[in-house]
Amino acid sequence: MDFFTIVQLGDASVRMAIPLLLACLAGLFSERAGIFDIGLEGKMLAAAFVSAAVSYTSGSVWVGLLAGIGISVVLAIIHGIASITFKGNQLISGVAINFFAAGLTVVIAQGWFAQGGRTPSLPQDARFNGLDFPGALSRMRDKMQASPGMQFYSEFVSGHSILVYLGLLAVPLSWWILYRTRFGLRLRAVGEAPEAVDTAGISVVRLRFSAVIICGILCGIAGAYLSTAVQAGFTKDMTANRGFIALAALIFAKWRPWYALGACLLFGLFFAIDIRFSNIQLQVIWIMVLLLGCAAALTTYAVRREKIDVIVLGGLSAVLAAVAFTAWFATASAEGISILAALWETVKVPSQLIQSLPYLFVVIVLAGFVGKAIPPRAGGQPYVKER
Amino acid sequence: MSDISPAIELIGISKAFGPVQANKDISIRVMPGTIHGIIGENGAGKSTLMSILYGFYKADAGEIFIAGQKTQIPDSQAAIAAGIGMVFQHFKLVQNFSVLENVVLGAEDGALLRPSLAKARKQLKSLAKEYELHVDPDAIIEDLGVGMQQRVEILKALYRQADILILDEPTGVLTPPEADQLFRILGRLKAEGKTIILITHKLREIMDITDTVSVMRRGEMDSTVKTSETTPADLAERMVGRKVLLRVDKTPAKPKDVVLEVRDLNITDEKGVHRLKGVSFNVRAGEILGIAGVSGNGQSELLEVLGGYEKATGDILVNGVPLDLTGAHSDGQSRRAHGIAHVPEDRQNEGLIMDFSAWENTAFGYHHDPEYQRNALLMDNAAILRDAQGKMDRFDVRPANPLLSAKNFSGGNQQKIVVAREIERDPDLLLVGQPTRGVDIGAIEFIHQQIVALRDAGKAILLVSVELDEIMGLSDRIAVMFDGKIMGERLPENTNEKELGLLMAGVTDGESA
Amino acid sequence: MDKMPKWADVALVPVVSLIIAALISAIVFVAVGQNPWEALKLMAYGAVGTSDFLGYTLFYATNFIFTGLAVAVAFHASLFNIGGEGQVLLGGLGAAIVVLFVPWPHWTLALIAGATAAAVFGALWVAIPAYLQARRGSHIVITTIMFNFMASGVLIYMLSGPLKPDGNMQIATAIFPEASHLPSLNDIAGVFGSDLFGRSPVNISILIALLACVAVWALIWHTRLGYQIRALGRSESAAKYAGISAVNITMIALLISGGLAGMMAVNNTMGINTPQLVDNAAGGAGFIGIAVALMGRNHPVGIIIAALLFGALYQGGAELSAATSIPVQIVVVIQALVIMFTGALDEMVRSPIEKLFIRFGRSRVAGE
Amino acid sequence: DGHASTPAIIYDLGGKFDKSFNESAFNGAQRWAEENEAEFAEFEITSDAQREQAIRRFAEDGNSPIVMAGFSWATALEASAPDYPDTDFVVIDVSWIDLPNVRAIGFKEQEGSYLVGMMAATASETGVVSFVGGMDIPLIRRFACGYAQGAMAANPDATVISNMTGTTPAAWNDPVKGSELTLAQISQGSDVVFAAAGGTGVGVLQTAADEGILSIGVDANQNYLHPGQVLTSMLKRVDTVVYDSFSNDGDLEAGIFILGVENGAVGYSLDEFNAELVSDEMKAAVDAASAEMVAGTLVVHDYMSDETCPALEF
Ligand SMILES: Nc1ncnc2c1ncn2[C@@H]1O[C@H](COP(=O)(O)OP(=O)(O)OP(=O)(O)O)[C@@H](O)[C@H]1O
Ligand SMILES: Nc1ncnc2c1ncn2[C@@H]1O[C@H](COP(=O)(O)OP(=O)(O)OP(=O)(O)O)[C@@H](O)[C@H]1O
Ligand SMILES: [Mg+2]
Ligand SMILES: [Mg+2]
Repeated sequence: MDFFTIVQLGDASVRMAIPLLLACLAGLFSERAGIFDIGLEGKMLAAAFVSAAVSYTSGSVWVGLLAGIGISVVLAIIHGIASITFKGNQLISGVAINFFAAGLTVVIAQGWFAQGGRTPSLPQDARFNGLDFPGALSRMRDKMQASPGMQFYSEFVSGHSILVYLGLLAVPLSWWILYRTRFGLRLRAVGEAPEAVDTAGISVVRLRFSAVIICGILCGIAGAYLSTAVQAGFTKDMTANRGFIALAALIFAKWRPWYALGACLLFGLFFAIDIRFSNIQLQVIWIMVLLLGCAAALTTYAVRREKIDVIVLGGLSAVLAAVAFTAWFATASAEGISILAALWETVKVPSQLIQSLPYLFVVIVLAGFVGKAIPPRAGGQPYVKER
Repeated sequence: MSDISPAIELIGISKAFGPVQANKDISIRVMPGTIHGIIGENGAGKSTLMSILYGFYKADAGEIFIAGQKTQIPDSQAAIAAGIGMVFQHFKLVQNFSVLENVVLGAEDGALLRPSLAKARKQLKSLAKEYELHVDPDAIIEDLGVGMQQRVEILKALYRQADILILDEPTGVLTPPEADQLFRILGRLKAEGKTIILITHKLREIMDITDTVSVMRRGEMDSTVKTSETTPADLAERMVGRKVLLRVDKTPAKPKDVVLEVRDLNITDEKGVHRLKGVSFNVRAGEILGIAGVSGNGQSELLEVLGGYEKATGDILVNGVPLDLTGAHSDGQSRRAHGIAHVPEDRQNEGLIMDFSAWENTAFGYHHDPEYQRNALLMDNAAILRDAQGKMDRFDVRPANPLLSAKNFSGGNQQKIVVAREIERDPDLLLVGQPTRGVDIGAIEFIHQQIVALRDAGKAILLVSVELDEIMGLSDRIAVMFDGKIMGERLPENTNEKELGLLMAGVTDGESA
Repeated sequence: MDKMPKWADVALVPVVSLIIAALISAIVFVAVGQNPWEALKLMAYGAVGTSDFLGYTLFYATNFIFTGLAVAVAFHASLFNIGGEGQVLLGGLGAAIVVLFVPWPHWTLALIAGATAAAVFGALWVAIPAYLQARRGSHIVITTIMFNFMASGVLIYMLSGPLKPDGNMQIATAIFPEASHLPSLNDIAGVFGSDLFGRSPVNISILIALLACVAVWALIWHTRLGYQIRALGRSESAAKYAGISAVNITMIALLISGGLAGMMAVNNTMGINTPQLVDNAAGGAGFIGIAVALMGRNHPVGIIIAALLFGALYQGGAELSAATSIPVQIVVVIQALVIMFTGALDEMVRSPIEKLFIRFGRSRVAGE
Repeated sequence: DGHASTPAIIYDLGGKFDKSFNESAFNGAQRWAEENEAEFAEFEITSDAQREQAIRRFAEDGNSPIVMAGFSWATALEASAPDYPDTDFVVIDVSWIDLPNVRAIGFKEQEGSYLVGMMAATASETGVVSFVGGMDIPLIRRFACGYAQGAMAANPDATVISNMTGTTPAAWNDPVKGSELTLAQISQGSDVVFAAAGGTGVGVLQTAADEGILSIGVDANQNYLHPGQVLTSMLKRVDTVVYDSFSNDGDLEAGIFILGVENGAVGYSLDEFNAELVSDEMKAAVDAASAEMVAGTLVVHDYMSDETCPALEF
């Protein structure tokens, strides 16, 4: 893998990471204030549609961005009304918002543009285009000849849309707000102990609403980024579960801004890999080593624990082992070669597996095998004074 | 004296929680520079009233006057502005914040944090000197003991320049020495002309430090008297509306052979803190062993181990049979199989399922019991219902309607349901935690009688309570726990509150002698 | 006294919520330039207008009964199984495998085997999230969503690889052997010379769905397991005191839930006119199950009613989109509104009603 | 006109406006409607469950002919067509159904792809041309294989890169991935990219335009999308098939028909948008090749005949 490929991989990772990062920070503000929000996905999707639609009709992408943020904030406020004002179940409210956005974007897109639930493609000047830094090469073909430093500068540093740089800027900004301002202190407090905030004479409701509104704004930017910077227009379900992956990244990041950046870049890398190397070849022997290794690890973990662990993890190990051996023997019979020779055969890793990698990793993250994460104490429960 | 206007005057305060009338048309006046006590049964409405004064709850009706001025207190902000500070029964601290951050929270000077924190740090130093309220400003709350946490709460109030300070059952969580220290501080505050309202269940404290005392009963204000003009007995009578029999009448115990034997029990929680440190004791058939101690000294953990939902090391033998303390059989089911019944400390979160109806709750924990099964597959709900009706009648639960869900019964009646369920299993060993917390006197008497009756039926009973007089009244032997250890055993007839109080504070005989 | 009578809780509140949801849907119709009344009539016709339409309504309702029950069982343990979609797909895989590779002599056997396999696969697919929730507290909602994606990955791999008939371009298995085809209700009605259900695929698995309802009802309210599930769902601390193992009950409840979801495959894979497993077999039923369970107050009877309603909505919506320019996604919007109002905004509807009852109750007590 | 009954068209999951296959079918229907001031019924399905339902619905409403775009219709059609003997069905991209009232139409996509492959290789400066497929199915591999053969024919030492967007129907509609794949291919040197990927192609053509390389559209004439930057479009005259079926007066000849260059059913597009991109000699070479195909002297290997490709590794 030559240097330029690596640079490109990094470049693609960043591009894929930004919507995750924005959504992740959105979730961070909301959850730090004690409001769980699995509606990130829906807010992004709605924003993606509205900003594309408005950019197209108004011709100005900035107007589009504002409109996208607007709709996202509206949904955020609905979530707030459900979970703060009416003390409803935050998960259910989030799910509802996701469906609402998924359905309504298509219905309205069809109603307005009659193009099968998508917006028309945006003209060049109704999009966020890459900013070319002074002296940076813009064309892929020029970059390929350029010097490594130049490649890094032109491909990795320069050439992203302004939203990418905004997104990266949002990280230190969020950190500063959370840990260096009065608002941040109160926000963190209300997620841990709303009654303490309340008795300190601060309105829990107002604090939490401002948190979900910030969440809405960030989701709005994330959505607009997808439809007006990455893409030229809205297509149905274009957020493709980024909202949920952002939530996992948030847990992985232990609800901290800088960690969030790291987590999102990691997930971005997964997407980049899926896109760049959709057919990865692997020697059977390595597949065996990997799968059997996991199986062994799981079993050793399980045996020292309770029956349930042995059953579940043992079963899982068995499945993994079974897969490994089927892969092995299948190649052998397919190539019509000896079992041993088959070990050295290279086979294509199913693209479905590679596409599933981010999701798989999310599960591993949530399983806490990569560090235990303690969510804000009051997270997920409404603040109820009187029953 | 009527020319100086009262520091606080509440007129006609009423507050209902859904169906519950917590406060009914309450009026009270508190003079400046005095310590005013409020007493009353659990659930009488004391905390509610004070929470209204502090703006935590909104009153349905009534007026508030601060220093003679009619004052609206829609929220705590307004209360703080009016110079009111409150230390709640359950502290309102952010567990993973530093002391400093907790003090500053809500009283910041500007949008940026740093200056506020610096200022608060200075302030705390001087307050600490002034009132000997020393706390490390950078300590994280969850690492502090309850006593320290209470100091932080007081500091919060003082930092906000409160000159009216409300303390809701401050000594419930304190050892006697800590309590004395607190009262010294209160004395000093009073001397400075601050007004203090003190809610407590302990008549001794009322008599010691208050100037006036108000008695609440069933959400209403019974009376307000000068402390100097009343006696504990008089107050107790006002509190519950009739003569209180201070002692439970019971015949001396006739202990038989050992039923429960606990040897060298140890618990270390996930934080690595030692909750139980080599606890050993035994309980004989036909006797009540009372475990006294300030809450949070390991009694709860002890009950949880015996009840089978906390793991521990050491040995527990019931009728000579060792119990599984760590493995698959260390759960409530197998404990019940060993003839252990358990009235848990927290009925609302453990003993009952509030959303279940009373009849479902009477099978709770015994749902595997053959008598409740119709066949291998199905439960016999009709049988459970019949059984529940019987229990509720025998224990005179009001209303005696098994179809009501548990949350609709009052504290005392909820407790009766639990006690009925556990006692009527006719267990060899009964574990009882805080049997009368949040229960009115009528229910208390009844429940105490049931416990004694079970003892007389030759059963072993382990009683855990933070109420010293309950321990003194019921127990045949008393063990005192402090910091996860048994400090010593006494016989009720030859000990007294003072001695027990010292043990509860960790002062062993040697030192006291 | 309870705050309000039971009937108000189980009937009045959901109905009011539903009405509000309907009103807002009407606004949506207006927004996309449709006369809501016309749309409603079109949908109603599309749902029950002809014997075919009626049949399709029942066919979809069958799906939703299974997924609704799945969500409900988990809800009783206060677990939110949002992974129905994936469990349905895996259930389909299980059914397809046993039906394709075993030559069943008669459809009854195929039905039993297929249903079992579907349930087992569905349950296994939720086993890992369940285990992670029970033992490591990993949030079941997010893990099951992730497993939905992986499920479609697995399915696509199987359908485009091992299970793909040669030269077939569609991502689907071969059509199941004739002997394993389930009789459609129309065939059954045909025996009595009726053509009640037209050529719709509604088939005897609707009876299985109804059986499942009875089974779940018995399980939840008449067995020790159900008792423990509900106890755990209402109060984890109390369950602990009673010696109910949170880990085991969480696992079992979710496995049952996954199994029920998986069994939907019997209807939408084995039951359709050309029985085969296609790539998007679930078609959103897993999610609609959430709305169905919430609306049905997690009670089988309520779930049947809600499932019929959503079946009608789904089928009517399809007809609506065929007759007008409104895309079928309108159904998703309505679904979202139902979830919002019967679920998250329940309190908004409930508390005013409760207040009425309390006031009414007070005055009555005073009267006595 | 004396048309027996209103014709109907049912689109595949990709949706009526996929800027490609379905859209092309729609255009044909549209053209027919305008020329005869007549109505036609149409339906966009959203799940496989609806296929048979849709067919029966139109059949029972007495529509004929009923045109279906996409191979996924095969199963549903085989199941329902026999029930409606006097309804004519036309199914596109299906070359194996043999029923008395079904007209199954396949295309020799390999021929059209061959032609645009030649043009790509000729236009390329780097000698590297690339292909972005939608869903990885034999049909799309047929496109890729023909494209590669054409490129090799024009420039024996040309390199052909081929990527498939995915293995699910979602792959027809993933412009994001389409553009990323294009970027990857450009970085491997490609300067002409051919997208046979439905809606995904939108992203491919967009990125190609942004990056200043040439792109090739598919199915419908997509030259207009980025004037002067789309080299040409591989035409697959789904529209004419629909148009002819609609125009045909109720007595469609049933059977299986494989249409290629000789029927003018596949080819390449030339219009004002790409006029200056297509040099005369390029055009000459391509037309010569077409002529040979018609004459039968040039046979482009069909991937689907044996699931192998002489010019490309999958
Ligand atoms: N937040 C609340 N919601 C509903 N009911 C409440 C609430 N707080 C208190 N209650 C009820 O109001 C009544 C008065 O409660 P309150 O806490 O004021 O009593 P108290 O005198 O403080 O009792 P204790 O001595 O146990 O603290 C009780 O019936 C209690 O159950
Ligand atoms: N935390 C609570 N939430 C809601 N309602 C409560 C709560 N605690 C008590 N109640 C209600 O308040 C009423 C009185 O409760 P409380 O425990 O104060 O009774 P009480 O006055 O102490 O009577 P008893 O002497 O029987 O305990 C009960 O009907 C109960 O339903
Ligand atoms: Mg109180
Ligand atoms: Mg009480």
